[in-house]
Amino acid sequence: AGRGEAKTEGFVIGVSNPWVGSEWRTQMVDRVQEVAQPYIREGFIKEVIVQSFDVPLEGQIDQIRNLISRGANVILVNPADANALNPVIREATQRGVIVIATDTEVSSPEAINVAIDQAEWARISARWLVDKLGGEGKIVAINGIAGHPANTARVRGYTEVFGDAPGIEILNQVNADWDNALGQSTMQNLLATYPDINGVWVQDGMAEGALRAIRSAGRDDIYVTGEARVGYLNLWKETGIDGIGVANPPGCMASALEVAVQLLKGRELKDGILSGPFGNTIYVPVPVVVTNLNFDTVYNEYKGYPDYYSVDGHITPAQAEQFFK
Amino acid sequence: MKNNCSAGIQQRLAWFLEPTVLVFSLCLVLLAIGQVVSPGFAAPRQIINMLVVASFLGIVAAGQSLVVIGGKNGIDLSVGNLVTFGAIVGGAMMRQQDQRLVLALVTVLVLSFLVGLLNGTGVVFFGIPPLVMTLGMGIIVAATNRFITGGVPVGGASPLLRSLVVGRLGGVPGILFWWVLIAVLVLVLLHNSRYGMNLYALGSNETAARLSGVPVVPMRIITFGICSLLAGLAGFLYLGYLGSVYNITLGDKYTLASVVAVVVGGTALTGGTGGYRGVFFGAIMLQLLESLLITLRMEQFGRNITFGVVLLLLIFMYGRDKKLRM
Amino acid sequence: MVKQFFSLSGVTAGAKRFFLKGEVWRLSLLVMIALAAVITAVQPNYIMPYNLLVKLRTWLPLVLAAYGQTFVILGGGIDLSVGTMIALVNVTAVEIMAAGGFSGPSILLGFLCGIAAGLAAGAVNGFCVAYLRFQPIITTFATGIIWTGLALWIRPESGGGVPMELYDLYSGNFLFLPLVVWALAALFGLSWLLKKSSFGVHLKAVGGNAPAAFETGLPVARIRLSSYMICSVFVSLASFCILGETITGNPYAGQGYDLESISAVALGGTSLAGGIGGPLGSIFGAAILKLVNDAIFFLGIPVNFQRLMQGLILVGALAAGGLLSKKNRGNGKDEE
Amino acid sequence: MRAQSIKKRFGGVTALSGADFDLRSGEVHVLLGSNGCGKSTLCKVISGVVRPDSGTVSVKDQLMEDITPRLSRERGVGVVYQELSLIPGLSVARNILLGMEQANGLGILRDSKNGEALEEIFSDFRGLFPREFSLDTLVQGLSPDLQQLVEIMKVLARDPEILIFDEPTASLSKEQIDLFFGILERLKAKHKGIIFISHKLEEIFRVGDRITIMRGGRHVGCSDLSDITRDEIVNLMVGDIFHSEYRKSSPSGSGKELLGGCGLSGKTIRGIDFSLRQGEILGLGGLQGQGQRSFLLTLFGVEPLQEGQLRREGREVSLRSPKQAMRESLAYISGDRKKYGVFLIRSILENLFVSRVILSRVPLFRRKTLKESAGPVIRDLGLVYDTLDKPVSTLSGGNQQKVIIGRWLLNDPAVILMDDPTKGVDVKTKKDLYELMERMCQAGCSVIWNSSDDQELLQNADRVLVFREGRVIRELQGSDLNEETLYRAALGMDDPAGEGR
Ligand SMILES: Nc1ncnc2c1ncn2[C@@H]1O[C@H](COP(=O)(O)OP(=O)(O)OP(=O)(O)O)[C@@H](O)[C@H]1O
Ligand SMILES: Nc1ncnc2c1ncn2[C@@H]1O[C@H](COP(=O)(O)OP(=O)(O)OP(=O)(O)O)[C@@H](O)[C@H]1O
Ligand SMILES: [Mg+2]
Ligand SMILES: [Mg+2]
Repeated sequence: AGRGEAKTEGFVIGVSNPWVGSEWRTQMVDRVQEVAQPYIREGFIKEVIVQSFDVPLEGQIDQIRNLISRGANVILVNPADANALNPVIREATQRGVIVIATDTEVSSPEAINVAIDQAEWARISARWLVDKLGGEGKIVAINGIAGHPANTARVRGYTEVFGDAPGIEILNQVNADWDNALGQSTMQNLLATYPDINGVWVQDGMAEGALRAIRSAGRDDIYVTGEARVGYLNLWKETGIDGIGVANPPGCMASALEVAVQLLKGRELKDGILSGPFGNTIYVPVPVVVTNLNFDTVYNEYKGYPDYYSVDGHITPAQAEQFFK
Repeated sequence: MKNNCSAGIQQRLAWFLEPTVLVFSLCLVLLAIGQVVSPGFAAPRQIINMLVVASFLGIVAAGQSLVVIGGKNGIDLSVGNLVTFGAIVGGAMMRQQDQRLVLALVTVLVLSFLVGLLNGTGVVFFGIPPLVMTLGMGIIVAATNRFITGGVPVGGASPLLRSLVVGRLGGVPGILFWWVLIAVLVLVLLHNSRYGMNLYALGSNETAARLSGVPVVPMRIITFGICSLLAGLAGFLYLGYLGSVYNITLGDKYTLASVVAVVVGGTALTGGTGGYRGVFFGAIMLQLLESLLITLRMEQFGRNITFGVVLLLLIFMYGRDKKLRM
Repeated sequence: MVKQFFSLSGVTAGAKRFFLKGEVWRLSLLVMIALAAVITAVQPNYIMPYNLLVKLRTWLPLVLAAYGQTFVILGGGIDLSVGTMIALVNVTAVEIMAAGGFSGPSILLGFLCGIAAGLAAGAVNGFCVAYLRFQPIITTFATGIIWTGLALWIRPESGGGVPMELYDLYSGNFLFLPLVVWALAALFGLSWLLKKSSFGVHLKAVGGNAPAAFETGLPVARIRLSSYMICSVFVSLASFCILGETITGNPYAGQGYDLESISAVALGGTSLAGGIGGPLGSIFGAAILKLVNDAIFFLGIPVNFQRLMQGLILVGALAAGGLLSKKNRGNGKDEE
Repeated sequence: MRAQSIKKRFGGVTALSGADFDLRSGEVHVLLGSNGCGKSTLCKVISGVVRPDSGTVSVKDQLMEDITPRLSRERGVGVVYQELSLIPGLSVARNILLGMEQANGLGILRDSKNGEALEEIFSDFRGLFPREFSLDTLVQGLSPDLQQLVEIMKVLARDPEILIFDEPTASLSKEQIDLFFGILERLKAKHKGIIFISHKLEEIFRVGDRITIMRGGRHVGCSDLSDITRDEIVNLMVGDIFHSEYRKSSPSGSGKELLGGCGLSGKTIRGIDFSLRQGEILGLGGLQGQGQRSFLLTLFGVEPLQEGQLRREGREVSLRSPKQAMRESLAYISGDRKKYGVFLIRSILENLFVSRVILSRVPLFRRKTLKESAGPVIRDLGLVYDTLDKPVSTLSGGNQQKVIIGRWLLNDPAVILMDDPTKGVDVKTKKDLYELMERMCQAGCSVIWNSSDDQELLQNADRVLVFREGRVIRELQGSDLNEETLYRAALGMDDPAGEGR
């Protein structure tokens, strides 16, 4: 499956996604295929092969090996773990395949990460919450899956912010596994246990559940962080809260594709553009932060979309070129 | 005299070890512990909250208990996916419109019943063990969830459905009324109907049941059908609780939880015994335990270990097989 | 009747007889070959030595888990804690290795402690099922929750800084042949030995009719306990394979292995009721599960159909196996 | 061997209340007693399958403590259990040697040595097995009598000092029984001690040396068989005087045909014609396993009818399931109650009503109403029970059988199909059953009665159809109803056209 030296078009793009449980992932895969269309039309890209399946860690390794077998020139992965893919990434790069990880960062020096900064992402809404509470109050946090790298980064982010605000007390932190229903029942539990909550830091689909629980308990004095998803925006509209939604864009993989295109064209990265914990990450900006200031614009833009749809964004080819010499 | 007395105590002890009573007492104990550790845990409002969360599991477990009672290693591991199926299909059919509610409900019930019939067919006519048959069917249903909707669910609960589920009557959410109604129906079905008598007979001795006129094949197939139907219904009601579907694995957690509720409720996995009374409280007990562990601010690992150990203790009480040496 | 039907004529008759008569694992082998042929037809480099080797490496954990699961199922039990046991072994091993800075001896010690943890877990399962007579499905589900708890306690999140050398070890050669090839050969050899051993007979007796085995004087409880412990050894080895592949200590490693290993055992022709079958078929069963995934991918089936196909093929294969064993038992079985 | 004051309770049921028993070497010691008197339990205590509440067992004056099957085997006790202890999924060879295979240090079987041992045991039995039989056949494919023989071989393979046979002859044919008794004689000559349980008195007098009679979980008498008469034995067993001789009063077969068939063929039956008149008992005779059961199961809609027509009161009917047969007022009572009849863990009430509820027009019922309506039938049967809500497993075997009969009586059957209903049933319960059937016939029912006990058949039936290889080869009636003609017919000795191949 070696790549001819002179190859300048007809590249094969592989996509590896190890979890299909949420619509966020569906949107991610759809979006990357959409963004590839112009390149396919002009023949630069031959095809996009998708491996999208619920698999454990070593299953994703198998996915990547299958993509290598199918002759992929670039493999875009949403990794299930930061370190576990390193051996197979080495296998791939040794055979001349470019590997780009998105959403979660991998530690492999042979790969490039294209992602938003999850810790910073969490800081934005945490800062907002501190602000709204005037630096004073009792809060709870509802988190995703314990031990998941994105979750860890986010917890790190908000812990920093809340730690810097001496008036904020975190009463309890519970994992609700990024599950809307679990978020709802967990919030119910927390409300009953701590009658004096002032704020909730919560994210993803769980935010919708938590907000519902708070509203049905008749507590409109609690500030809740949220998620830039259509379902949440609808609820926001309906309840008229003072909220925040930070977009976690499924388009990150499309951004990765744009970076890949530049690499395939033979361009070299600018010095110093790589950063992050492993020194191999290109951070792309958080596309949108929804607050009451810009709510109506965003709401109108996404009004027709289904509930699960995330407010999205990805870098343009021009933006991608900025990362290169 | 003395003999009489000890016999009386023995009888009372036996009564206490009766799964239903034991599980119910355990519920009270958990509530008491919760109340002590964190005042407000046993407040009526909080109890109702927990019952609401338990109700979906309770409904799924009702179907599961039928399949288990039917014996021959009966178990249904597709229920979780059917819950999702019920929510997704319900939402897609209803599209938030009240006038489509009935149509959506009927569609969900019919389709999930059909899935159950397929499960039963595989088990009865192809001799596939229920465990793997329903596991495979679960994969198919999960795939269908994706396929029907293109991976992106549309629509959501209509206002009427929402108020039927979360709307309150005298402070009690609608879902609890539905659960009690379903519980009564299941109890009558099990203990006062031809179906129930046939099912218990089937579960305790299939050959004898056939020779007594029990229509073995239809019974098995229909039992899987009812189980799936209840799972689909639970999913539909869950949609009312959630408002919209966001995640195509939302029902997964009910698969094994329903089996646990059945066992905790005193229905042996070997079939032919038990009933819904214990399972009803079993579902509540599981929810109480989970809430309590969260309230205790126990870390994830501690919650897991405690939960597992409690389960083992309950199995020790009555989830045991007969002795080989009598 | 079945015999006559299949012995139509010529050379094919022999093959038909081999695959469709007798033990079900032969049918599994046939399905496995057919799937591999289909994939090779669309992707000729699929059976290239390099690719095959790489494939074997990704399959070996499931093969091992299914192999171990077979012992438990043959003995009339079932183990739903296989997946979480993999995690427990994984984090135990990694933690010990990390404490010793991944030096040679510490790696060895890590493997030993991992196996010890697995054996302990298997012993708990076996003790509960065999001596306390807990119902296996629900018991191993409960202990599985505990194993996850312990794994999370030892290592709350994945990582551990395992060096690449471990991967090189797993993917490397041993006495001129890749390690996986040796492992596979050992499994085939063991299957043959089990068939010839008194332990194999006793295990099937216990699974086939425990009261009768007890009345005959077999140490029923001890045999069932050992079936769980043997299973845990293979599961530990599976865990090490995953560790070699992912070089990560991961408290969620092995997710899904419990149900998948059971499916593999069923596909391999072992009766889930116990007493009939053998671990040989489970090797093929596990391979079938993996091949189905690959076939779907290499045939270019759209993403949304992939899982549907997977489910349909799984149920179809089970149904075929079920029908076949029904037919093969056909004539004599009517007394039941 | 000696067992002293053994006591054992199962929940509320007392199985043994201080049983004593002793066995000398070189004797056949018969254990006799009515159903549920604890014979099997006593055997299981000796072999360690059941742990007694109190009492001791000693072998060769050595006390055995905390007996397990393993220990008792090591001490030289071998048991043929009433319910057999075979592994269905293993071959005959593996079953016979189970637990005593020769293996090398690694646990690998030594096939040649094991083969020799097998040949030695099997040589005696070869004649009783079909020619194409191989020791590698799975046990699950064998008929009950062959399974019973395999079980006997299994015990002989262990070469024990003490052998216990719990109703081994219940499912054996005459030929097989003869061989078995031959083996018993040889064992006796080798000074082995043998315990033999059977409900058939002729057998007892044929092979027994001594007899211990049990009642209500304890022994009530022990004597040399040469010093005791049949009537004395029966008196001891049941505790009051009655005659075991019984004869159905004159055939009342005057009425119309209730059930009839011509050219009935199924899985193992071929071209059977018959006609059953109201009030008559039609017996099915012949050697064991010649299609009698298959015939009954075909009539009851369990096995498919491949050819031929079935008439019910003149109408042509097709019965494809037991439910349809029940609708036509047929009932099926099997002697193998554990397997074919009883729902052990369910209540007596449910066991009684399961079939009635299936036929009732309304699918719902109240338990109280059911209990009330059970009264007359229970009284009729003389059922002894605590409450109807207790599981049926708390009843003794005979009472369990009564519950099954009650299940069918509740349906007002017109034709009762009985498949060896007295298998392993004691003399008193047997007599109750005979009388009940006679009453049923007088009330307008008819009975088709398959029995492995020729005596019983001749006593009860008005006519007997003799089966051989799935066909009816003779019909016996009136003066032909005697043991000799029945035996000759069964063996095909007067097969008219020499058709019996
Ligand atoms: N496992 C058990 N659980 C409950 N009761 C039992 C059990 N085994 C036997 N019994 C009861 O103990 C009593 C004696 O039973 P046992 O089987 O020893 O009788 P038996 O003399 O062998 O009768 P049969 O002639 O029918 O074989 C009966 O009342 C029976 O119902
Ligand atoms: N409970 C049952 N359900 C279905 N089929 C049965 C049942 N019991 C027996 N059979 C059928 O009966 C057949 C064996 O009965 P067969 O015709 O040999 O009667 P038999 O000779 O009177 O009995 P036996 O072989 O026990 O002496 C089997 O082929 C089996 O199909
Ligand atoms: Mg007996
Ligand atoms: Mg008995």
